[in-house]
Amino acid sequence: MSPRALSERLRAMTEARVMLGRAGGGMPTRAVLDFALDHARAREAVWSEMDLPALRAALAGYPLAEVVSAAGDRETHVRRPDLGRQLAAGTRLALPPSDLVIVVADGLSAMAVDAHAAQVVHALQALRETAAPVVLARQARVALGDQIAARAGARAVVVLIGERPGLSAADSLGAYVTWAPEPGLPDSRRNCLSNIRSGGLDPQEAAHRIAALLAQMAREGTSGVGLKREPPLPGQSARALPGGAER
Amino acid sequence: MSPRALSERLRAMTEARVMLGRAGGGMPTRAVLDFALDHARAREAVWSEMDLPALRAALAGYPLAEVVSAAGDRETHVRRPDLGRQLAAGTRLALPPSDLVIVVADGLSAMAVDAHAAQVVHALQALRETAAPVVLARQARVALGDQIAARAGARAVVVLIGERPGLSAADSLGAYVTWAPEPGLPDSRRNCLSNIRSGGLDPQEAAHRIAALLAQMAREGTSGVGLKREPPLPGQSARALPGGAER
Amino acid sequence: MTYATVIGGTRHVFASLRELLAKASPERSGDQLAGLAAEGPVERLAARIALADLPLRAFLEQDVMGVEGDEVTALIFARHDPGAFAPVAALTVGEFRDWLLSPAADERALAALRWGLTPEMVAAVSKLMRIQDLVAVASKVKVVTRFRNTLGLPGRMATRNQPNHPTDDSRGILASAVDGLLLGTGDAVIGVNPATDTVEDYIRIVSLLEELRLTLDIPTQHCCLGHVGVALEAMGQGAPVDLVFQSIAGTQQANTGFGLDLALLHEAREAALALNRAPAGANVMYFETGQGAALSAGAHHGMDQQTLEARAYAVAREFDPLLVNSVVGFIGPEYLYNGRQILRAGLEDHFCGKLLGLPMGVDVCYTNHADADQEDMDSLLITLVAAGVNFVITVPGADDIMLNYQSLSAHDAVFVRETLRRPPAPEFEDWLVGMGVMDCGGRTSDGAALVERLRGVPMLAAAQ
Amino acid sequence: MTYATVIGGTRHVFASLRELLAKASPERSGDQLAGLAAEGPVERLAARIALADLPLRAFLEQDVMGVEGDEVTALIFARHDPGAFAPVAALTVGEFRDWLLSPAADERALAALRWGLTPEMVAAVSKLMRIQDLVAVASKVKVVTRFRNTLGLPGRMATRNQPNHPTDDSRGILASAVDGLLLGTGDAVIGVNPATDTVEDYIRIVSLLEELRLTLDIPTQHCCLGHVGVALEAMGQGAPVDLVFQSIAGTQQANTGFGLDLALLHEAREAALALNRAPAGANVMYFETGQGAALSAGAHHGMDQQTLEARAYAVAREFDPLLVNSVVGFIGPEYLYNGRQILRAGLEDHFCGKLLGLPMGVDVCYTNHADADQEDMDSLLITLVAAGVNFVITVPGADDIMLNYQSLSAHDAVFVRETLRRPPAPEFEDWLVGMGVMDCGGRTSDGAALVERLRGVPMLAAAQ
Ligand code: B12
Ligand code: B12
Repeated sequence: MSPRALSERLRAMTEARVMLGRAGGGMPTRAVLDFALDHARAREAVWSEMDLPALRAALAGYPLAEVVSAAGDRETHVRRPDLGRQLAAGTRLALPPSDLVIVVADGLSAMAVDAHAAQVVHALQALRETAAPVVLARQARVALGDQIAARAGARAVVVLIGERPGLSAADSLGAYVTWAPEPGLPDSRRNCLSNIRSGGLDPQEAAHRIAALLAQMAREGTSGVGLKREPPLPGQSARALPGGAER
Repeated sequence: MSPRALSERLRAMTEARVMLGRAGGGMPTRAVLDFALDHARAREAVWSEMDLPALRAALAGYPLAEVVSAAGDRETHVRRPDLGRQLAAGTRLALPPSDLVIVVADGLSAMAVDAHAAQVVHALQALRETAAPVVLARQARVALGDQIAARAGARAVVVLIGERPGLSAADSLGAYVTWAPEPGLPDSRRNCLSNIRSGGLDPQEAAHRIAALLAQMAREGTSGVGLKREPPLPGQSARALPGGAER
Repeated sequence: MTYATVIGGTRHVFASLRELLAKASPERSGDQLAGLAAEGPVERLAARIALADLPLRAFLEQDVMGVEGDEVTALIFARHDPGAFAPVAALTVGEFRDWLLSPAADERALAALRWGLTPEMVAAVSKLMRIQDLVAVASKVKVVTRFRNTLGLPGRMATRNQPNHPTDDSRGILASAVDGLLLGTGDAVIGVNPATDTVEDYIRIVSLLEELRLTLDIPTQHCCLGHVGVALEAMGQGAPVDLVFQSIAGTQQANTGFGLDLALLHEAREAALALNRAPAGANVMYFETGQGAALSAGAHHGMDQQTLEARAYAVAREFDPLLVNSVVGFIGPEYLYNGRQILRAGLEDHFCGKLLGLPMGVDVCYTNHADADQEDMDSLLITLVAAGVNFVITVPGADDIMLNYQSLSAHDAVFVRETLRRPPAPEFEDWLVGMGVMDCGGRTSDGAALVERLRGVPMLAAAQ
Repeated sequence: MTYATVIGGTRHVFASLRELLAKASPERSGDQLAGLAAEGPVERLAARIALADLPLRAFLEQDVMGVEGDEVTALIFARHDPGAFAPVAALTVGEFRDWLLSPAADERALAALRWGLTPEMVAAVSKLMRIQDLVAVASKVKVVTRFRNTLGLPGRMATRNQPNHPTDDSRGILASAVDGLLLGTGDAVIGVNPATDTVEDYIRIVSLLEELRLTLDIPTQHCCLGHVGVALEAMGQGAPVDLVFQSIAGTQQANTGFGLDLALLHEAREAALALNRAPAGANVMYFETGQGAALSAGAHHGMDQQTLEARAYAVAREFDPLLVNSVVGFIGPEYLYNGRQILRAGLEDHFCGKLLGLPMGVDVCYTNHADADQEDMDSLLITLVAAGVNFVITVPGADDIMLNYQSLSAHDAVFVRETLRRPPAPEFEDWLVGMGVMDCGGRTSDGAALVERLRGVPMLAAAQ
């Protein structure tokens, strides 16, 4: 195998930044500049805000509400996850009664929400008989969903949230599903699907898995680590905690 | 000479932090903590604001005015010396006609102004026949005095300004004296007396030297590097630029 | 008991040792988030002055955390060796700092002191130390561990080759591992964080790494960083497990959140030793820690994150690990806000771990929501090397495409070898020279022999 | 001529080479103050991308500053050696970075390149380099200079002993100088910044230092950092002047503000050489520079402060100096806002100076209105040592009581010797060992022999 063939082969095997070459002991200028550009983009993703008009238009077909967390602004949101888990003081929320609430939350990447959230919501609603209300939540952490669902009296909540942006993918969406949500629940009471994005988990497929999870949760009356491991969903173990991968 | 005697001798010879001892290759804990405390104080001095009520009371006997520079606040002042040299937009300044204006400016240490400015002003006014108007200037750099004096139509300006605080002395006042001040003058057109503080140049003595400088300037019709070097003031050369000490 | 300092007429009072430690900590977003941080520089300094005057033995007389029945606290007290403590028993925390910097605290004295120190003592003294002090003292400590090679020898630095992949794809993992080998990384371990969490995947991953190791005859060890419980099951099924990994924290409650207790770790270690894959007396455990882990789990019990981190080291040293590293900038800015906080924390972690006798490495890293970049990592790496760090982590191009954060690149390891002149473990160094990855002068080369050998790797050969 | 890059559909245009250089600079308060900085990370990156593609020879075809008749510009063009430039003549700035990092750019190649490079080329490439790169390349450059000892030898670091006093009091200066000697500093120079500015004081100060040197037989040189004009007068009066000092900047106008031109510096150098105080071929000049000096004097002509700084080095190298240092954090936060900016600038200055062939030192320092502290200085010092800095400045306890700023302490030099293992100049090292300040292992000792010898210093003896 020639070094060049090897190089091409390895590059074809992964999206990781393999075989960048080197300038003596350092990275080649080209790789350094590419990296810097990706970093600038990933940082932009963190500080970006949701495109509310576009989301409102895309989700106009469902009962829709909007909330902001107690974090108020982006800087506070990043530093104070505790505030991102609470609704802003004085938040009023009027939702039609429903078994499920879907929360679309900016999390750490509004870009991810702009790119994939509507698609997942549509696919998920299509699998249901009645449309579930959708809540657009800004400066929001996963656990904000518990508060929203509790107010709405829903039996389950799906939080579609922007994952912290990576250098190579800044638009990765996470789905956190919780049965019988109430404020103060630990993360071990949820289940998680991650990496919903192009090149990752497909939005349609994600919606199917969420629906399957919801069905299982309804059968077993719980979610999170308490959920039975059988049958594992294809390619995604339902056993999350403890015993998951680290970090 | 015993090491201990040498140590004491050296310490008596200077206020510098000599003979601190050492912990192996590092500074002893005591010296590290003392240093940190002095640093905290010096930083406080930078960010402190003038005690206006006290200064107003102390200087009540003279025509008094107050201005703020275009820098507006402390953070801007530190980063934008250009703004600290201009009066805030819309500044109105009504002063009685006078040959001299005295500007008391916070500069980089309002503490220095609080501690020594009134004393220098009193001593200086005592050497004059009529009281010169005094302007309290906040977020001010040396060159702000040029603008103030030009507005007041004064022939000379004395700026008493807080010098950047050192670790061992955070209350050091500088006096910058300019003849025929006008906006845009270079620093080479001024003369400077520095280190007015306890342990440095005495305020009374400083006032005498300022008065002497003003008299010489009036005779020669200029200030700064153009001022004749003869006769040098005791302990302080009148020759400032170029040919001064470096930095 | 309360502690107090008077500064400029103001009396600063600290209600407990816990509060004193927290307020003496450098400015840090995690402690602010927890509401434990000093109000400003002056209160912080007051706490440090009080801390400097505190006798070291105060940490033996009081349980700083004060939570009844915590098994980590119990371990700390049970393992404390008064004989080892004797040389410093009479010192205050401030005097202890001076002693650590003095020539009296040489390699031998520091090694003898290990079990005389508690994590709280070590955390306390670190709060009085400047970056320079953390470097100077840590660089005097030698912690050597062994598996298939020898790690921690003075003047050397090892690397973990971290070939993560978002779906644990075998080919993806292999490609990244090979990329790292071609740049000379992997003597500490070739270790994969799995994205999935099944026993089957775990076994597939370690088998893949085992095959790579055997095919290329690499004098190193591998690891799948799955949960210790999964590792136990995999070992039960006969999987080729070199190192058992686990994330650990400094309180029992936080460890419960990680799904573990000390007994489980003991069980796993016994199981790994029983596999007899390494020479007798080898170290078979790998732990990761990180400031903020306990707070993130709501299990910090009012303690500052750095003291908790040191307590995690007390857990680690119970198991004679081959490798321990802090993932310092991984969790995010709510715990360490920017490059400056990450740098300081990384050096503290390294210092505390080393003093407690651990083979400390650091994951020199940051996330995209933190205020940090490659420049900060360069500074941290250079200072850590000066401090004698045992190993660092590298991923292809510094970009972990699975965990969404930036660690070092294998290029950074080349910089360390060539500019800072820290070669890898000797056995691995010989292998690199044999493979043409490194020349005898320590300079990186084209790895011609390795490229040749890679023909023997089925997944690569298949492509041709 | 304009330069442009398209990023994500946006076209970023730069009107001139001057603008391109400024916008490619890292975030820096001084460039923001001057209104030259990039608007944000994306524009900065666009500038860097355009800069990476720029042929190096563009800097020969255009006068970046574009000010008619500037004598610094004229000097730069006059001294450019096309033969020396040949090996890199075909490269772009980005390729030049890669080449600098490559093994081809070894000590010999870099030495041969010196006069082929202009300051603008060096500034340009530095803007594409990470901290790590600045360290890696600078550490390959060796610049050795000599007076009474040999400075700049690989693996060593020298120190300036800076015994300033607010009123130039002889006893105060002496006390601080001795404090530094007892901790082993002063091989680069024992150099006083005078507070006063008369020829009499200048002569008194150098005479004092000369007496100290002779009494203790120190293999080093001394300096009073007065204006070059004062130095000339003092030499005329027969003062014992080892080194002639001057602050310099990168534009003619800024130098005029400092009261000097190239002719004056030539005159001073001739005068110093004529004193024959050093062996033939010795270096007799000492220069200080610092980012922001030109802007502070309103003489920056729309150029970024780092490019101007590199231009100051073109002035310095004309005079074969023994020592050059940037006073990096001295002027204040309006030019370098915080520890991070100071760190980066210090390493850039060192890198640029070294590539241009200068014996670069750095005044590792900050002021109290900057957002910086000792921790930042520790990081800067450690990275500078990794980069092979020729010397740093030390004052008693890190506190300069005359200039109101914090530099390093002599303790920091001890740390460098003992932990980072960089001994001082060999002649001075021998002297330190002879004086009992250092033992043969490089460890700092009580200086018993020096204490004894100090009896011979009248001002100290007088006290007994
Ligand atoms: C950051 C992170 C963490 C942090 C969370 C704390 C923090 N301060 O953010 C830490 C390091 C503590 C962590 C721990 C774990 N994590 Co995690 N984590 C991530 C990561 C890298 C980003 C998450 C994110 O951006 N969230 C969005 C933000 C805006 O929401 P947030 O409210 O701030 O974040 C909350 C959730 O992220 C949640 N969380 C984090 N991890 C997990 C895992 C599960 C299963 C659940 C239900 C919730 C959860 O904790 C946060 C605080 O409440 C993802 C990777 C990814 N691509 O998403 C993996 C990821 C979500 N984690 C994973 C795992 C397995 C775990 C652990 C179970 C590992 C273990 N064995 O100990 C633990 C336990 C989690 C818990 N809180 O109980 C897996 C989940 C796999 C799956 N589909 O089930 C992922 C996808 C990583 C991977 N291996 O690919 N994690
Ligand atoms: C900072 C500083 C500088 C900076 C000023 C730029 C800046 N960004 O601040 C730099 C490094 C450029 C500098 C240069 C010089 N300085 Co100077 N400088 C100082 C220092 C350390 C602090 C000044 C301060 O806090 N000002 C207060 C702030 C709030 O006001 P500002 O408007 O921001 O500052 C202005 C003045 O400070 C003025 N300035 C600075 N130095 C000097 C010197 C003279 C003679 C004059 C008239 C004005 C002047 O320049 C600033 C910008 O306009 C003082 C030491 C001290 N203890 O005060 C020495 C000091 C004032 N400088 C001194 C000297 C000699 C000089 C030089 C003449 C050295 C030389 N030979 O080249 C030059 C020329 C000054 C000029 N601008 O024309 C001497 C003055 C001695 C005397 N009594 O005449 C002092 C006292 C230092 C010492 N040796 O003890 N300086």
